[in-house]
Amino acid sequence: MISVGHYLAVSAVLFTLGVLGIFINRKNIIVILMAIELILLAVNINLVAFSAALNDLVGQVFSMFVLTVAAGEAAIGLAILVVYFRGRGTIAVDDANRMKG
Amino acid sequence: MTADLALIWPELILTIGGLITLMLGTFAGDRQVGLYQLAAMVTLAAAAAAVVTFFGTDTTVFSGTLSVDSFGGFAKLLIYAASFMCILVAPRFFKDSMRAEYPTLILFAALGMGIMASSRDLMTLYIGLELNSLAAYVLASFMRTDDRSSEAGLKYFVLGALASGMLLYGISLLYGFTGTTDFAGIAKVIGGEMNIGLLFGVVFVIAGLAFKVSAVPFHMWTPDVYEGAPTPVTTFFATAPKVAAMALLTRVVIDAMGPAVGAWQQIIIFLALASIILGAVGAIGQKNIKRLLAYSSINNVGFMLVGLAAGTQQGVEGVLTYLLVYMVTTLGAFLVVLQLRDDQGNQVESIPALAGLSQRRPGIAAALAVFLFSLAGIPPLFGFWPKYLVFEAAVNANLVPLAVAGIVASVIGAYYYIAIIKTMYFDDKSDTEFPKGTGTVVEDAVITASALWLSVIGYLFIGVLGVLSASAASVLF
Amino acid sequence: MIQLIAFYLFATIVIASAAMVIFARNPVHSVMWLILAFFNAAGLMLLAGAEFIAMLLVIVYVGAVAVLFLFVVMMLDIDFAELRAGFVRYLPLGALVAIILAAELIFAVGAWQAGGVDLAARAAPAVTDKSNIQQIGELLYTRYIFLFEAAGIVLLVAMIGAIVLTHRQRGGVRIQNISAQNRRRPEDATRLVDPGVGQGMEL
Amino acid sequence: MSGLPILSLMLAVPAVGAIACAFAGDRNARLIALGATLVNLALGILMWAQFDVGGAQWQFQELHEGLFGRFNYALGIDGIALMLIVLSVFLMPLCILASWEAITKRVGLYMAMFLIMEVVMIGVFAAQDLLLFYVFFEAGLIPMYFIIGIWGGANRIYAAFKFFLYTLLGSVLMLIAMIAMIREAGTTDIPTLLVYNFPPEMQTWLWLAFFASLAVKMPMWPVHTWLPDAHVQAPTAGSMILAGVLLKMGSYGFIRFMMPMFPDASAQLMWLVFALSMVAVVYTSLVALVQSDMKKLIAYSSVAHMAIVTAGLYALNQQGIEGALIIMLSHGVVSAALFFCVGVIYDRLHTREIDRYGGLAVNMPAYALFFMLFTMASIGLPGTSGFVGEFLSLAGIYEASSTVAFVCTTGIILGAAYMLYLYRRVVFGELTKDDVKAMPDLNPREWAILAPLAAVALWMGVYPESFLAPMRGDVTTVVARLAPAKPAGDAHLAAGKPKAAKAGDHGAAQGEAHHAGGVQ
Amino acid sequence: MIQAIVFLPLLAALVAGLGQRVIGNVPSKIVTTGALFTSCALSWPIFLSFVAGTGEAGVTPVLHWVSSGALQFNWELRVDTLTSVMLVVITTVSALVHLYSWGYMEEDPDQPRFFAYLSLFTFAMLMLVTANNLVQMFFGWEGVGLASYLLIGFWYKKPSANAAAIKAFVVNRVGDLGFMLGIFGTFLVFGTVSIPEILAAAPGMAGSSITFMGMRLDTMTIICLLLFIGAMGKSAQLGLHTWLPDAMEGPTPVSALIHAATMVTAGVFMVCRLSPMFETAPIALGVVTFVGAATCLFAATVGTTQWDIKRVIAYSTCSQLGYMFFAAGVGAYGAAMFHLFTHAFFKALLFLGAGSVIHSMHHEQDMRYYGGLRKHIPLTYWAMMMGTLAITGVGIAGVVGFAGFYSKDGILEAAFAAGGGGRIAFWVGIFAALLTSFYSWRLVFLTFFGKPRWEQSEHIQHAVHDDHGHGHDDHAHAHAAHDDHHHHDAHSDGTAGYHPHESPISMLIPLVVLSIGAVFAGIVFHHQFIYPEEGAAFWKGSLAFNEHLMHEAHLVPWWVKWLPFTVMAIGLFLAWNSYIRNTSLPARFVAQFKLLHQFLYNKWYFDELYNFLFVKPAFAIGRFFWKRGDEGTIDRFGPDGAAALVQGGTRLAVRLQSGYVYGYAFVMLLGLVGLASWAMVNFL
Repeated sequence: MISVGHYLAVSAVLFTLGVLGIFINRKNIIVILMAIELILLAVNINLVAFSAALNDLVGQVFSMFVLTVAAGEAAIGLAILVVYFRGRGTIAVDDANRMKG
Repeated sequence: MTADLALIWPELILTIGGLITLMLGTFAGDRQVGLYQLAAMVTLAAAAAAVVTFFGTDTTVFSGTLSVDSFGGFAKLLIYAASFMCILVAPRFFKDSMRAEYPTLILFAALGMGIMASSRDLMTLYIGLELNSLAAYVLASFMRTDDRSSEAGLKYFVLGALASGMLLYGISLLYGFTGTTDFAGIAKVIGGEMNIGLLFGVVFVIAGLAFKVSAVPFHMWTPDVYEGAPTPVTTFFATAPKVAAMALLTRVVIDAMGPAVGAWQQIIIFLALASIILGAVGAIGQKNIKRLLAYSSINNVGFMLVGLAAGTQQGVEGVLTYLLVYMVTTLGAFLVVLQLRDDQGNQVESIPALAGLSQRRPGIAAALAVFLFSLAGIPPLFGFWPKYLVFEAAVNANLVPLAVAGIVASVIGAYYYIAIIKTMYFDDKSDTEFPKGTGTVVEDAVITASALWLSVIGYLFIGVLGVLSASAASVLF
Repeated sequence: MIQLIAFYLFATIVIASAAMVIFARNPVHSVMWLILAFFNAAGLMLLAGAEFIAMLLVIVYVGAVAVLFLFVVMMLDIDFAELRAGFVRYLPLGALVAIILAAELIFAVGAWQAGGVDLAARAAPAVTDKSNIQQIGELLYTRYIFLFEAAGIVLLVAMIGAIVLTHRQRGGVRIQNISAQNRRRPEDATRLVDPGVGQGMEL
Repeated sequence: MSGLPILSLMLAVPAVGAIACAFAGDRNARLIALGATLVNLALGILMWAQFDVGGAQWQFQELHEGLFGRFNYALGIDGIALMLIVLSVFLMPLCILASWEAITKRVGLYMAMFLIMEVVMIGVFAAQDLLLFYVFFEAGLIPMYFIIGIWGGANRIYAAFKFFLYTLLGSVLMLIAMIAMIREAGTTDIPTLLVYNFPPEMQTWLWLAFFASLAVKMPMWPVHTWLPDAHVQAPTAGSMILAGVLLKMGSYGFIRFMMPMFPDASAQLMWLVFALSMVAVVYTSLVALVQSDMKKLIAYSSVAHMAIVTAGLYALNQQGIEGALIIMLSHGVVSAALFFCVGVIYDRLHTREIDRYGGLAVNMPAYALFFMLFTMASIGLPGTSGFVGEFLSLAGIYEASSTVAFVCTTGIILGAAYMLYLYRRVVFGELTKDDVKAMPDLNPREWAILAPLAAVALWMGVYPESFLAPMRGDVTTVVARLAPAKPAGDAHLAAGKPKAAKAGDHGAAQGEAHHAGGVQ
Repeated sequence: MIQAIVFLPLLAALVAGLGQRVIGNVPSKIVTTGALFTSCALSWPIFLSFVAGTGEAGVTPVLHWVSSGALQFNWELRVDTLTSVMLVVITTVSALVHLYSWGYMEEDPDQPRFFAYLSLFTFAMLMLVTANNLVQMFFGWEGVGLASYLLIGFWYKKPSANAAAIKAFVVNRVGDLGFMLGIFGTFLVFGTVSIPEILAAAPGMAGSSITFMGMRLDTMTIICLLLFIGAMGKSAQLGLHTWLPDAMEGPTPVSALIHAATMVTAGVFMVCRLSPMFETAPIALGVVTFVGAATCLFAATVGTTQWDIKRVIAYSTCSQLGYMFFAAGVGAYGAAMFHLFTHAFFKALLFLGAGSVIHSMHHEQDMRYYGGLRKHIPLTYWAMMMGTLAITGVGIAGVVGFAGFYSKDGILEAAFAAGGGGRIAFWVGIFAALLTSFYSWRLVFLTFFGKPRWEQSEHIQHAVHDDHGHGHDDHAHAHAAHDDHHHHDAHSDGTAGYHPHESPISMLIPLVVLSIGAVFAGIVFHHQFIYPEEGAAFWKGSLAFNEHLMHEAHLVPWWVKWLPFTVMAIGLFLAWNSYIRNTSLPARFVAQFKLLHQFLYNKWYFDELYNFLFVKPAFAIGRFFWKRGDEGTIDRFGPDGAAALVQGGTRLAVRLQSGYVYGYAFVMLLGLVGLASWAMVNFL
């Protein structure tokens, strides 16, 4: 039988991959945005799994809100990326270090 | 439900006001700055008034997802006031690129922050936080043509999203291991036997929120974003979201995790000490005043966390007082920074350029000196008092080593504050001219008033502040 | 049993495609892998009995977000030849830390399995006589109405944000101004000149 | 007259003056500052006259409860505070006069800072609320930071930073201790805390925390290194007030807080104070001997003098404490005078290098006379203020430990050596250098500063009763408070078999000896 | 009356010192000298009343001084026999020195200052001797130290004078350290610093023990020794004597007043004043005897080799002080005081006489460049002769003698009679008397006899060649008169053409008066001072007069009484043999005993030793503490170290803030993992 633990394990791995995706990548900001989506996906799996296990719908409602916000976030993220690209002509992560120290 | 609506007037006013402002901008045009600026400011004032009318109520609305209480009220007043100031100073900064979306976004951000401060449910927490964050990302990159602004927005966004991912993951764990998203419910469960899943939930949630208050090691975005964002936006970031996030963190820690002191206290202590030390150390040698104020905010957040670490009502009172004083000081400091323009009218952010400022602009130099000494917590400036309160709370909670370490580290912090004062007062004049008349009467008045309040007059308000913060903090206990 | 097989299938593909998302050199490929991951995640949710969320995932993520990504990737005129995967110096250390994190997380969630988790009363226990979507709808419009509205504002902010950042008033584009056309009078449009002899032409 | 809130008035006058100075022109600022300080001097004298010696312990009390919410605006003085306040208000007009011509840039700000300084000093000594005290105690950093930083010498920035951060670091630990005290005792009222019995093990920690702060302020070896830098770089009047009053805040803290509030810890840790004081006396005196900078030399001598103060205080007996208090007053006058003496010639030649001078006795005889007087007072010549204090405190120290007394008394040898060596190099010798030859003798303004200082230095030496009487009762109180915890002296006088004892004398001598060896 | 005696000099000093600009030079001098003569005139009746046995001891309160707990002391003036002796000594010598200075300091531009200092000194000295408590005595003690410092350094332009002044003060301070500790100890033990009370209680403390610096010691011994260290400093006893010869840098009247007659005897006075205390501490007395005898010998040996006329007298003073101390040490306080009394006259006389010589020799002090002065300055010569006769103790036992004869013989007899350590002291004293005789006569012979050897003197050459002189009229005349025959006879008679003149009358009067004292002080007063019965009646308990000992002293064998005179004669012969008869003898002697001579000539290398042991190390250690301690250690590891640490932290923080998003994310992740791991570890 599939236990909630299975889901949680999958989600944990997804989450880790998402985090990894944010900081191992030097070249491409857009992949970072996708990694963020992965993290949110992991959370959603978590919420749904718990919801199922607890037999409680709150998790699913929450999951829906997360989806909503994630969509908004993606929009904003991409908009910022576009602005950034217009200014710099690149989306390499390595180049985004005008401010430091 | 309609009865509930009667209790969320501030949120309603902000929403409607935000929409009106947006409309005004759209239909009257971005040139009608006065119009939509006024609309936004009136909205905030009205919302603040609404908050005041609810001060003292302690109830929840919408099935317990949102609370209406003095704690939230206290935070909201600060948030609205900060937002008000940030709208007030914007037009002079943005000049031609001022647009109605700016006050609109601030209003919605304020709405989100209000929700954060009033939330008593993980879901509310998340929505409020994201509402604020999304607006904030946009605001950070509001100067589209400025590379630094867009880079700031980008960094803020990426790291913010990562942080909200952590937060969400923590939330999901908390939900899964308690079966509820309600703070009170979580507290009930968490008071029982602790398990590692819950513990991770606590850690992740605190980490996510630590990002918002920019506590070390989740502070990395702060210097870059503060530097890159347009100054009025930086002013905003340094004040209102700090208040909201701190209030939220306090609420989560005390309300939801209160019974599991062992689980979060050490984390908060770590964050506090790390923030105090790194904030202080990082600030040294900074050449950009906005960047320096960013480190200063990290440093000050550390002190607030000291109060929070105590976990007592006294500690929360200390945090609230700290927030108020910090906000006034920071606003004042940024108002001064906004006035620093050279003879070309360009904003001056470089600290070395401030050399000899006290002879060119004695007034604002004196005010900035007051703000900086106050941030450093040197008596008789009022910045001392909240520091005293948080350390008192820590000592009374038997966290003497924390208090000692924190207060010793505060001396490092004092170093960079007095270094700027040194630049302004001791050094010979720099080449940069600072013509007078860069501020409006209102700005000057605000600067003067806050400087005076922070010099010694503030001490006369200790009683009032004590009553206010006590009534706000008592809600959580 | 079939559920179990399906679970492992979905789980494996989710994880594999997620890994590909971050390791793929070409961002277009990444988006494709992302879409695959979403689909399989939706499968996982179906298995858990969350039909609505599963569908939402497909519609919102695949239909909107992923396409948006693809759109942006295409729109930004990126030189794909240059986009070799460059990884940070401390990748090994990063990977190690990530593995530790994953291990800890898995260990932590194992606690749920171990039982003894003392749970609070359910706020909204699922019932069997209503469909999943109906129950969620009821919850959304009653208990979470405030948050629902707030989420709407979040989207509004996202919209405003996206517009304010990317919308450009393009100079040099002539657009029809109807009121100006209507206000136009002959004297504005024509000019009477009386050129002298030999002065009419300006070459 | 008793209804007059004289302490508040003394705080208000310079505060208002400071604000006025900040906005006034150069010339007016000087006049305002002088006026304000003179008014305060008058008030101080009035207060001294009104002070009821032998009356209530706390006089001129003012209390506005809850004015600051959590703590009170509580003022009041005992004899010790009275004398220190009088010292402060006495020095202030002289400091203003000393800056009259030396300070030419940003005079308004300068005068404002000095007046704030005066508020702070009076506040520190008059505060009867722990937190109020702390606020004043710390507040002194800011004006001094400006004074050193803006009007100081070449290396002023380093000195200002060192001064500020060093003393701040010390003070913050005291704040933590204060919080713990308030928590334990439940009050911020100093008179109440003075009789509160803290648990002995807690006392130790509190004592150490206070010590950390006050030792820096004093300053005691080895946390003294900020002082020479600060003095060397500060303008003349800054050095005067720094040496004259600010250092006394530290020793005031010793007698006001550490000794009566933590008697057990005081007795237990007196060895620490003794050890550091002994090192300081010898160490800093030797360092002073080799200085080539006049102000640095005097600064090091201050450290040595303050070490005798600490040792005297921690003799924990009447003589030791009263002696230490007199040294505090005396050093306040004498070191201020010495710094002014340096300032006088600094104003003329703009160097503090001892080697640049020589032979001043020829062209500046009046100056030489004053300088000699203060030099002698500094090395504790009987008849000057320095002697009474040193003698009493050393006598007190001897009762506690002859070894400590011996080491501290070597300070009088070394003190004589370095001060006379300084005097010789500056004032004596052949007048050869042309720029030195051109230096005129004291002008009336300088006379007006030095003459009162000289008069007080002699007055204190010949008739110290004026100064001792108001403090006597308070010292007795402190001694009585310490008595239960105080260890016996190291003399352990044991009677022998008197060979030629006359019957009558024997008993009397024994009784007296016993008395002397025990509680004083 | 006693107030007038004590405070008139102070008043005069203030008037002359502060008011010199207003009232001018001559009035300043008149005021001070007049005040001193008044004091002197008032003192003699007091002294004579005690001599007559009618004087009553008494204490006159002046002003409250200090009261701190049990420690109370006031300004008081005590008059008793001991004080009265000192009063006349001080006021008389001081008055005469004031008068003398009119002439001696005539060409000095700073005369009011000099007279003010002199008067100030007199005041301090009077305060010392009238003290009724130890602290006031200490006041006077330090006060005379100050005056001594000021007067030694009076010619402040001379580096050597300044150095000598500082040395005098600092070395005295070493003694004062002991004095102060002694006072503290006294207070601790007796609970008072009032002298009569202490003396009354002292016997009761005999045999008690006390811990001092970790050592368990006899109470009275340690207290007395500490006090004695003070006395050693002030009275230039061996070990703390180094300042006295250097003090000769001061003007000669100062040497006469301070460094011969009065201040340096303060130590003797102190021991006598506190004699009942010392009587309870036999070990301390032994030390006093020993130190006195050693000083006596040491100074006498050094005195035989010095060339500077003032230094010879200075070592002589040192030596005579040694006599006084070992007299006190053996319990013959009366004899000590008597020698103090007579010594004041003849030593002041010698100094003033030397001053007169120096004055006439244009400030040349080296005896090698004197010679044959007898005819040129006869009055001075005779005065010096009286002084020398007095100091060498010329007299016929039991019949008649000069002042020194009575007092020195009294001491030696008492020492012999005391037995034990006293016997050793006696023999040392005898040997010292031989040396005294030798160096005193050597001085006389070198100065007044033989042929002039002036031409080698730079001072004289300077005087002769410099037409302007120092604006000194007499000398200007001398130059003018002798310029013409300068060339033909200058080198032949050794005078370099210089003609010394007898000093002015103001300088000669004191010489005459003191000569009278030097001749008659002994014969007139020796009954009162040292005879058993008369002595007891005279002293009236103001010092621990030991009737028994003085009685014994009169009963010593005849050879003991004659021995001092005999050795004096031997000394005289030796001096005559070396410096008149066979003038090459000293050089041969020196060549023979080079090492010994070097040792003596260099004053037993005390200065070099102290320089090596204390002065150089003090500076070296000071520099070490400053550079290596304060700057190298405390600052380096303290504030600067902390600052460097913080700077390091700053560099780290700045590096951490790399600007790269992935770096930031990684830090966040590390934070998260760290916190989670920590929480987990804590939980497990």
